[in-house]
Amino acid sequence: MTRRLRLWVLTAGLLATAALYVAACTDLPAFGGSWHPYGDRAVRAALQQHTANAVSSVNFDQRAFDTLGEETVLFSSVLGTVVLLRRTRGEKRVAPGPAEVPAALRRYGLLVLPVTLLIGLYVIAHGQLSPGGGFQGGVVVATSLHLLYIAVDYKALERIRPLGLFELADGTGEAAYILLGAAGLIAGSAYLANTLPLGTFNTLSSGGTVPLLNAAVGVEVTSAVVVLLAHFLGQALEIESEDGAKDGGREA
Amino acid sequence: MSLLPYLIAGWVFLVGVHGIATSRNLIHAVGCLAVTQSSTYVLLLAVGYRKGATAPVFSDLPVDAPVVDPVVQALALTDVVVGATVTALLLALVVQTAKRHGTVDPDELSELKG
Amino acid sequence: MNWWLAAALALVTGGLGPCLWGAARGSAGRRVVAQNMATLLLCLVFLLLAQGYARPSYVDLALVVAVLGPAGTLVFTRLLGDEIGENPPGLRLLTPAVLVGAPATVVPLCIATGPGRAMGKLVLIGLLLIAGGIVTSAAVRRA
Amino acid sequence: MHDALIVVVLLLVAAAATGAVLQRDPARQAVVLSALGLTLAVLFTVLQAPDVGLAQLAVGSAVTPLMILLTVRKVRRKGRRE
Amino acid sequence: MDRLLPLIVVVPLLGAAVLVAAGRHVPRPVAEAVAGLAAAASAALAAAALAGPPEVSWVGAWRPQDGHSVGIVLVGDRIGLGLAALTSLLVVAVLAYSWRYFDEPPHGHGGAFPALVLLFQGGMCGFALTGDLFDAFVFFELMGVVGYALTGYRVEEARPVQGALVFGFVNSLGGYATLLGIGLLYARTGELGMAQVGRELDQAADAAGHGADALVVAAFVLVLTGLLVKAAAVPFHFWLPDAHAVAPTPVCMLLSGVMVEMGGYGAARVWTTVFGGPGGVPAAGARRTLLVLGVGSALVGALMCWQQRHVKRLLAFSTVAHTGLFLTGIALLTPHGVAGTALYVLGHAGAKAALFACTGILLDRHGSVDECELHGKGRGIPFTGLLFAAGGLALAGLPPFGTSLGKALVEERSPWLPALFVLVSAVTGGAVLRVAARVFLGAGQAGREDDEGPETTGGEEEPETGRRVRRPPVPMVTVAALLLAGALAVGTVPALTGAVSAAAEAFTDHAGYAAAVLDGRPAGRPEGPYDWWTWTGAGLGLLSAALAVALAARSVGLESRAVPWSAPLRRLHSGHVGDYVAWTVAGIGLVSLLALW
Repeated sequence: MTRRLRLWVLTAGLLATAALYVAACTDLPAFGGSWHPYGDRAVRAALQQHTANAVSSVNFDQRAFDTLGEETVLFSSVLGTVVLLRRTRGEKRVAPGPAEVPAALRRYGLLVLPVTLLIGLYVIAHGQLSPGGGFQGGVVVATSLHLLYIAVDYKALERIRPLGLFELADGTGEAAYILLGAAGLIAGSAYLANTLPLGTFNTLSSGGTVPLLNAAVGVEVTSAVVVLLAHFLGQALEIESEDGAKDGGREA
Repeated sequence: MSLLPYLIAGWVFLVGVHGIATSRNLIHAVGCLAVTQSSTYVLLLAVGYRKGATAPVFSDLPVDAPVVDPVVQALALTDVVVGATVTALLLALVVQTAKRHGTVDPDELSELKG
Repeated sequence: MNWWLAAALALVTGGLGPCLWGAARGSAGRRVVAQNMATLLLCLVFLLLAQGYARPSYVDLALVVAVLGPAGTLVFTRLLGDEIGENPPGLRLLTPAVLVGAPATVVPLCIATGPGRAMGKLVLIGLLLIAGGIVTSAAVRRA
Repeated sequence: MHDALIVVVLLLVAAAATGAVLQRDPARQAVVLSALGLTLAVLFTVLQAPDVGLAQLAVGSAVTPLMILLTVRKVRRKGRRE
Repeated sequence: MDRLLPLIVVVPLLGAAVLVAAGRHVPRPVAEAVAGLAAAASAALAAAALAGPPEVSWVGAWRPQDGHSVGIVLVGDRIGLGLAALTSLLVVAVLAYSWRYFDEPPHGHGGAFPALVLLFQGGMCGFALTGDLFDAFVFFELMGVVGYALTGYRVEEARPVQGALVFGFVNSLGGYATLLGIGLLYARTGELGMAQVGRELDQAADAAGHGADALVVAAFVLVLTGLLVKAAAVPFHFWLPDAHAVAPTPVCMLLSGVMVEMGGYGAARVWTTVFGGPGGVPAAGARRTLLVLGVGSALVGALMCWQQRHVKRLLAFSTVAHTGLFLTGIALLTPHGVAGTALYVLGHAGAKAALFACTGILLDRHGSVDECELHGKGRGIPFTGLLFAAGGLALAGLPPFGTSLGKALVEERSPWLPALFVLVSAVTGGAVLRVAARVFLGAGQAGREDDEGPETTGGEEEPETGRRVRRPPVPMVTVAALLLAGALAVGTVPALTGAVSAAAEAFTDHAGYAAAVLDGRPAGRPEGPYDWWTWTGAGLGLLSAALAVALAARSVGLESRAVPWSAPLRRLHSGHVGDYVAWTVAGIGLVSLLALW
């Protein structure tokens, strides 16, 4: 299809979609209105479950099945990337040379890494109290590990990142979330039911299963992001086609 | 003011789609797909906003204060995760396309026709 | 008239807008500098918003930006290294902006919040910001 | 004051999104996408959604740009050798 | 039993998690056995749930108080559970088919492929069972993400990565359009469950006195977009042939067998529960939309299917054609239409999966799926040829196959439908029979004709089993035979037709669904009289089968398959991401025109 025809089809589609969407916007309730029935019910339920952060309560208690689906999307995307970015037959792994890094940057990296790690763990732990949660904290922890690559060099990162362990943690995090859900069934209530004691409001152990699910998601997200970045780093820095000139795939 | 957030969401969606359709580089197209997806965050959170209300996190707030809708925030959070993972997977496919086809320009990918 | 929000609005229009303009146009070096400046401004904006909305829990956002912002800039310098060139425009502004901007925001906030755990967190954010700013601008200069 | 902030940040998000789409070179687009992520985080905070803002910050500031730039590096290194 | 509904979705996910966690230390046969076990367990749970009365399960015990709840509902109605059971059975068949199939799995990940297939099963079962719009979007994305990874599994070759990329872009865009629609519905009704949104729309319509306004129609169009992309209806169908032509054969069996049907099921489910009441989109608008898209898909699919050399692409276009017929059946919006379509889907899943299985055997034996290159080479494996021909006849609608019974039930509803059904079945069945004749009987000239125009040939493909197999492996042939037997059973077992007809009654009942989900009053369905084989139905089936054989016989000797006036249509299928995205957005415009008219 020629570029011109594609532009015509695209413009027609965009105009029609825009018209449809603007017509819909005129019937939407005004921005900032006070009619939020589901939200009010969710806040009441969150307070009843002694969970200070209502968003975490919706995520890990009221609509926990959505979060199970979301974590499984992350889990399968990482598994897909492991499969897609694997080293195929005609490729070999070449360790990249050490990158020359100014001393100040190296010191900054080594100093800030533990601080970032602590912040990430703090965000996971306080998931059901202050803003944050398993996913946000998990990504911060994973980024802190990669400070070694950014501020020091790739070899330093590889030393502290055994891939087998992180893949095990990835699978364990996903299985932990599912089994925590099954605990509700075993306790006689429904799947993913919050049957643990709810604890006192606004404390670290409040909210029954919410902090546990938070921790499971934190473990899984941390290891997922580490494995994901490991394979992207591997492809970009290490994997070369067998004989440098001819590429492993089709000759252009 | 009462329609601006919704219209901005619509504009971001359409700009993103235009970017994908006219892109000459697959990595650029993946970036435009991420832009298209950010329109859904804007619409969801604009739908849940309440004037004069604050975030529904009661660690530092009296329990009866007016708050914004937490459900849309949970939906937007799930959407951010889905967006990041789809971007990662499509980038992995782009890496392999570059290896196998020697190019990332959609016009030069000629394998599947007819 | 909420002065904290007014300051935040000024920082957003006066700072974040031009940073976006810098990030969208020009050479790769200029874009990385703009991105670095944007992360700095963002941290200050989050601090002001936290105080303006009277929600101390929003400070966590500033804490995460103070750490991840420089990491993002270091990613760009490490991987765009060869494209950045010797002296990208606007680099000279970075270090003074950090040294002036961070204290100018953190000190009044510390006075407003009074001594205690919250003030400790603010000071930590200020230090992280200054350290990050100096190191990243040095890294960009030497890229 | 609340509305003014919302309007300004919304316009910045639209500008950043348009800039990200119009920038055809992927390496430079990565920088604009990172800026778009930051602006979105401010928008979410202004709309009183700190959790979503934190998630967008965590993903958009370091992880996504790193992946895009590693892909660009792999594609460019492969292209240069051809 | 209702507490076990979520387990149907969760058991495969747990299996995948265990396989990945133990990735490095588990030998390959153990990994594939564990995967088979998890899939079979989920199938058993689905069958057990089907045996019991229809139930509703609120996840997390968040039951509704005075009609409103904060939780997510899984609805165990017959059609949804039937699709979940079909998915699980197909996954068990695929895992058996691909037993020690791929040459070498990624090192350190013996269980990667079975784990991805289990995740695919979890995503599809979740989509079939959920009664919540946003939950359906999450499982839609899960199916998508796993589908892209599985389609691009053979990264050493150029085509799979391009097919997977196109599949990824178009399906993600469809998903985001659906999410915009869900956002609009949430803004209007303040609910996310399908039954709840439907009830809120109806109450708003009673209060306001008028039916759907611009927002409801826009939400209908946007939500339907993602589902139609998944169902590969014209003009959203472009990704399907590219993804099918390149995906590994076991994945093709799942994609064509049940994932594409999920799109049609989703469209029917969303229309009936959300927009089917007085507050939703008027029935005339929905019928017109589904009818036009269905007929368009059927004709385009059949026309393109007839001209393909690449056998997998030929089967993919036949899936587009038959999906068009599914949408036409659903467009009747009557219990008969849904019952016929459901039987048609069951029969088609068996037949199409068996055809892909036989194609996989050809690929692994001769390293090619090109009709001309394979000319006469299939003589050594007569039994596979027999299965291939039987699959072709099933597609052509030969009684007593399930496909023929499904078509018969739908055809009686309106005068001009039989013509469309017979024509499309004859053309697609004829194309398959033509391939069977040329490959297995060596009929007609050898592959002399050169390449007419830029077209994807099926030549020089890598066999998926690493080295070429002399005798077709036993698991592959038995799976193909069992799938065809299943398609035959669908058409011959009267009890199944009775159950499906009763299920269709419940499926198309807008108020009954809301009552069952929200007020816990499952509508008792009397086992009313259901119609089964009729003389006209069987006659039409025989006619289309005879037409197919005639078409195949005549075209075997012909010099080339190309239909000259359809060259512009063939150029539209360009494999270019930008084209497909442009067509998707144009499709949104087309659907909104049809719905608003």
